[in-house]
Amino acid sequence: KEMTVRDALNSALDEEMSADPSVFLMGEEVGEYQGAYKISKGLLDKYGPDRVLDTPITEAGFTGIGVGAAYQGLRPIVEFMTFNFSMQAIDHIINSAAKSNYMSAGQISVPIVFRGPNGAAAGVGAQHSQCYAAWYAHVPGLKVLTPYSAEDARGLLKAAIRDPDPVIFLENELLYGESFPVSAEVLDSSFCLPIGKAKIEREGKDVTITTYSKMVGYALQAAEILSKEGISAEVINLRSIRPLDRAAINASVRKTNRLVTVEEGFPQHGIGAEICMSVVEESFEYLDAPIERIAGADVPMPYAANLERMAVPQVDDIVRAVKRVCYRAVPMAATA
Amino acid sequence: KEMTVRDALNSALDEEMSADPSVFLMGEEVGEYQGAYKISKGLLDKYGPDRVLDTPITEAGFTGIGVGAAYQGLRPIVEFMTFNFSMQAIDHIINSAAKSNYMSAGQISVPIVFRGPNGAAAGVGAQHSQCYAAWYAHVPGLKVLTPYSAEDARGLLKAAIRDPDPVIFLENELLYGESFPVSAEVLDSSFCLPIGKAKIEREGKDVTITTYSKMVGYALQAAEILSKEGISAEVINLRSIRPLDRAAINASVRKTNRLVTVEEGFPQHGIGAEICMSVVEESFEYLDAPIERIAGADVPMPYAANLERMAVPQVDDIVRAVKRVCYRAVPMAATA
Amino acid sequence: DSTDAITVETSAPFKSHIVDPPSRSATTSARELLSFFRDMSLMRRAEIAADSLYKAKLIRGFCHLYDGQEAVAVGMEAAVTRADAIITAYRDHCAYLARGGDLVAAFAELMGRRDGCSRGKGGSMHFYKRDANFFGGHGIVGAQVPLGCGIAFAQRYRKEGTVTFDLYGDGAANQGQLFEALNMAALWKLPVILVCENNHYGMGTAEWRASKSPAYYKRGDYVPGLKVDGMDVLAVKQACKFAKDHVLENGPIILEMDTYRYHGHSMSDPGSTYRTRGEIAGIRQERDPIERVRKLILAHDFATAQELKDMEKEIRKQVDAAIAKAKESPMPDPSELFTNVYVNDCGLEVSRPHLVLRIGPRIAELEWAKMNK
Amino acid sequence: DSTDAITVETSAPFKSHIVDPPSRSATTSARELLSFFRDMSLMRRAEIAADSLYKAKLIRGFCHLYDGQEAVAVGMEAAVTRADAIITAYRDHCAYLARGGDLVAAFAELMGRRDGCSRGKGGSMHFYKRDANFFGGHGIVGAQVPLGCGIAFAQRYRKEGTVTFDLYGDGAANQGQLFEALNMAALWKLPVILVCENNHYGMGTAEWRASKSPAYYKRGDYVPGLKVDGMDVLAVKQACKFAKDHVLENGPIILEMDTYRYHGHSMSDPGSTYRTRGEIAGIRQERDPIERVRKLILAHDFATAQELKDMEKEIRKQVDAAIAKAKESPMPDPSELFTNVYVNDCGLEVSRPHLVLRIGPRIAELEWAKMNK
Ligand SMILES: Cc1ncc(C[n+]2csc(CCOP(=O)(O)OP(=O)(O)O)c2C)c(N)n1
Ligand SMILES: Cc1ncc(C[n+]2csc(CCOP(=O)(O)OP(=O)(O)O)c2C)c(N)n1
Ligand SMILES: [Mg+2]
Ligand SMILES: [Mg+2]
Repeated sequence: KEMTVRDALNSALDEEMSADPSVFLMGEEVGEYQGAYKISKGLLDKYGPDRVLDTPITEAGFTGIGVGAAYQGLRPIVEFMTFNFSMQAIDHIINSAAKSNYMSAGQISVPIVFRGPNGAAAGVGAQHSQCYAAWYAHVPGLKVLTPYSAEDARGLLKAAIRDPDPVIFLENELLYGESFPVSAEVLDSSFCLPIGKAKIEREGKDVTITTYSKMVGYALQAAEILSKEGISAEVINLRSIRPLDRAAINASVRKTNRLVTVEEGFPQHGIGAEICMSVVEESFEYLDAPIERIAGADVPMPYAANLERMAVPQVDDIVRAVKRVCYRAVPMAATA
Repeated sequence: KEMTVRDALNSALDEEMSADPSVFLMGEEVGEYQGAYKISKGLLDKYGPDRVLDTPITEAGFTGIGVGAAYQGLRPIVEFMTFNFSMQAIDHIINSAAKSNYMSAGQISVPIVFRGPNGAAAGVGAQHSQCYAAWYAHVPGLKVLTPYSAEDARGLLKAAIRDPDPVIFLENELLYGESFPVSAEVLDSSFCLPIGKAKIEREGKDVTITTYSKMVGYALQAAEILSKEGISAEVINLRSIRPLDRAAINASVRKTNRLVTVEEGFPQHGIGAEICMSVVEESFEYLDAPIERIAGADVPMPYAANLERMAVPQVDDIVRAVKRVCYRAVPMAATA
Repeated sequence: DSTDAITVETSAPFKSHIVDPPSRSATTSARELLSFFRDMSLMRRAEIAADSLYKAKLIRGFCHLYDGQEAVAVGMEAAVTRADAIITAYRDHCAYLARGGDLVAAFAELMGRRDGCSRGKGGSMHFYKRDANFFGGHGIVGAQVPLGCGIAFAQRYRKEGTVTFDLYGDGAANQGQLFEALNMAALWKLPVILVCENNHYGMGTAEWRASKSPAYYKRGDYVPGLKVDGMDVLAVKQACKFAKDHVLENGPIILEMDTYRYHGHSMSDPGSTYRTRGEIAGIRQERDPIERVRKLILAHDFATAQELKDMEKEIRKQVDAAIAKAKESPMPDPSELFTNVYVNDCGLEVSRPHLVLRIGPRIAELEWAKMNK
Repeated sequence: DSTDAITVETSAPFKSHIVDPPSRSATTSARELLSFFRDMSLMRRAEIAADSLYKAKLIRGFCHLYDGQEAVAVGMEAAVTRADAIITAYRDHCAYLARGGDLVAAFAELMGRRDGCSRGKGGSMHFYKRDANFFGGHGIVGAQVPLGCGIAFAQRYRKEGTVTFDLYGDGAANQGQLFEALNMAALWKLPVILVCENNHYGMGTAEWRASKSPAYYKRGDYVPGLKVDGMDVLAVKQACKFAKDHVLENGPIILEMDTYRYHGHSMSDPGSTYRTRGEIAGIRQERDPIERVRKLILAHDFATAQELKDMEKEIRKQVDAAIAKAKESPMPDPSELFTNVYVNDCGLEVSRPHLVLRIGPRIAELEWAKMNK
């Protein structure tokens, strides 16, 4: 059976709202409009306006309200139309949500989920394309999840809603319409994935590729191409950026001895940098080649199609990087 | 001659305001109160209320106003009482300031400085102690400066004010009262430091320590202790986190073959991670030992003195880390 | 002659909040009315053409059309000079045109081409015209409000005697940063006019569902306000003239423009799930800003119906020609990816080996493809 | 007996904004007045003791004292039950005490000890008492306002019939998030009372320098408000009772409490550069909340002057004893550094080798030092 990421998210919301009356959804256009990207389709009808709340365009205010409701023990799901708008509310995410359990020595826990599309969409320009994975994963007190497939989307969203701590749930607009095969187990309403565990999407022995969200698909395509050239790449879907599954990453690198990190966000202080550090900290002596980082270009996202394509990693960038770490690089200008 | 960091900042503000009538200062308590930390002492008297503006406690609003004024060609200096409060205004820093020159293809430049104390002070708890260096340095379009000494403070603040782009200027409250020797050159009103260049504070040959802000002092103390044990440490004061002086870092590591990174902020996606990545990218084959990262603890800042002390790096942590990368580590529990 | 002053009553009296409203009698002329007709018709046509270009996949991403609201941009422009500043949100094509923006540059930007007003790097939401004091084109709801106050701050700082028109929507009107900026604007007497373009919906949310009090002209509390028929270009002009004088003297004022967007919010919104087709048709019928001016022109015999039709045909040709020209504009040069990140990059460019490794070959490829085409 | 009702006029009539104000006649009793006297005196004494502890370097960082404002905390508490919620900013010691907080836990927290109400991890600005619905203790100006609306959201969601008192200062009153939250609170009829503790200064900034309109009870525009003498505990109680009923029925209301802080903003502020000593002395003389109650008690013969003096002596002893006890409380255990970051850390603890390498030895040292002490 196949399922789109959109349906995976929608069904996870539906099931968790049905299972726990303290779960509610708030955000812009989540109700009557059925969600700007239709993730919350049907939920207003089913759960009514007390549990599916259309908010004004006031992120700081409604995020603060969500966090306050979580202080009181409700389980809010706050949708940002895109994560770019979470910057208006970021003080509440960091100072009001992430730090409260610590400051109160465990008195005020904050079981809340912040979710919405993150990172580059298509043609939406500099203010609507930023990836916030590295920022949020920098901060203790938060958990940061980055689903790729329908299975990830269902299992991780359910885990996030059930989790007692604040969770940042970073979706990808371009994946919403993508279909993935799903097993009966994944479709079961009890299905849930563990937070903090990566998934080996494809086993390999020559090189490890770590990535998350949409880039998992690109890495898998690259691995397919590379396999035809005799390079066996192991693709790790991180699923969780915080906690980061250092054990899985290091185990893979100890096997393959080579690493390429792939991310769509800005490079400096990004996901790749942290993974590099964690491998240097734990598996330095296993590395047979320098680690390669593939990241978004270090520029605001341009609108023009050709520039945008250069600004985000492409499959052939991954292929080339893998060849470089495997010392099979071809000269720069003459690549396929 | 000696000068405190406070006086260095104050004199830099004074000189640049005197040199350029388009420079003005705005923020909470910068005027009549002379600054919450007295950095702007005397400026209201000297330049009047049109150029030294006390704002209400509305960071989003006054930051937006500052950025708008910069669009029009003024050179605002926006003081955050501490950078923790910049989160209320971060959308303007990122989306309105950092990205405008790019989105407008160079029509709207944004010559603005955001400054104030950053990171841990003493005993101010979780909401008032965060280091924002890694966050801001993640974002293209921004420059991020981190002065340590009075020379840094003067030279970099003057550079920031004269710079045509948005600059994040991260001070440290605990350094304000510290005195440093200053040369006549530094005291000259034409003095200015280049943005993007690190400073080798102490030369050495066995190991490189990279750090910034208050931790530079700790690293120098550690280097002193280490020198007595026969280890010669080179201490790099980064001064600028973005652009990061990769050339200086890599040149030093190619000489010493060993690296310890030190930062006060949270570890994940931090400064150390990026430096590690950049050394692995450029100087992998020169490394004789895994890179060690010393960072703030991965927890919100606790209030209690003993916990706080553990949460931020101490001199002996640096000493121990250097010994580890020089393979001179002593067993864990029995350290000096 | 065509510049002779005539007096026309605005559609309705202005409603006001803690200020005496201006008179309903607006002064205009044949020449002005004809230019209003031409400018608004051009905007209308350009937006409809953008709709088609979007459907033909020549415009990507978001695209927020302004048809229905033309009287606001045009009436405002008639009241000010280009030394005064304007800033708005993402629904910015017509604000750009009103400031004298080039039609080819507008379409080229929409299609991401090198002759675009932001050289293809900004896109639909990020039009600017710095030389005419048009400051964009902002994608974050509400953000432009403090930015506009900052522009006014600079105007006052430099004692320019100019003002800023700071546009935002009914949805944006609830944003906290607006209240923060307004307080400072009032404390510092900034010459800023907050123009709330109330088109009655923020995306799919009707004003009353988003605002406990949708009386936006009163929402400044201690700041005066006027409610203006934003479908009547003369009322807009009258209010903007009044407001400009007011703010130079007294600091900020709010103008709520009662207007309407015919299209959906952006291209993915059919615009008909949260409002009835009847509602849209009724407004077109009774309040359309272009038809209002057409009637005035005809009533005063400033032109014949046929002459106006001809003008519209002319405009259509002009728009088509601009599009054809814009389509010929090439994509931006690949090197543009890295320009304009900074005015002065302080050596950052050379310190990004990972990007050279990744993007370098692709730029090389593109150069090669260009040479072989 | 001591619970017999008496009627007392509040110091002044309530000023009101779009709502009929409650009556000036407040009901109280000997018992209540004596408890007000006791509670406020205890708070006063505790804050003065905190001042000394700070000067003795036993309290670190910031420390915001509440003396002068006691009538707000105490009067509010008298109007509600512990099922109702309270949230405030960093000036939170007395809000905690009013909620039944333990004096030893308060001082232990101020000194960063393990018996502190946040086990020493929160500090002066981050007191909580979850079991009495006291939600802190927030350091970011204005942030507690939407948070409090969220608590009220949960109360309404669960149909609890309880309300939230959401406290903020005159400086915070300009924060945009307040206006955002208030709009939603009004749209959703949340049972929240916004209590603006107007002590007339936000740090060194007088209200009129920070607010174009310092009439904070009117700043809700479409939300009703009352202005209350915040130095008159009976007026506070009267207003809070009224407000609680109001919000359960109608949604939010704003109560502006006209009050005063005797100390500087925090410990580094002498509190005398931006206001005159005469101003402070005048308020102490004429409006002190404790003296007002003392006079009432004496006027009604509910106690003698000497009995009240004895009570104060008693309180002083109680505070000293609490401090002595708090001083004995040890520092938190080093392991506390890593607890409470998460409720469920999903294995994060084990994946931080750099921290084990760095902090591990220091924890080991501390353990060793403990064992050898
Ligand atoms: C802070 C923020 N939140 C959400 C969005 C998504 N968004 C874009 S436009 C819009 C509706 C704005 O409505 P209004 O202010 O009435 O302006 P209009 O589109 O009607 O011109 C929304 C929710 C955004 N761009 N920025
Ligand atoms: C967002 C933010 N900006 C600035 C500060 C620094 N600060 C702490 S308290 C304060 C003054 C607040 O005044 P007011 O709201 O009147 O409360 P009061 O201290 O008088 O009780 C300021 C500026 C802060 N904590 N948070
Ligand atoms: Mg609208
Ligand atoms: Mg105050």
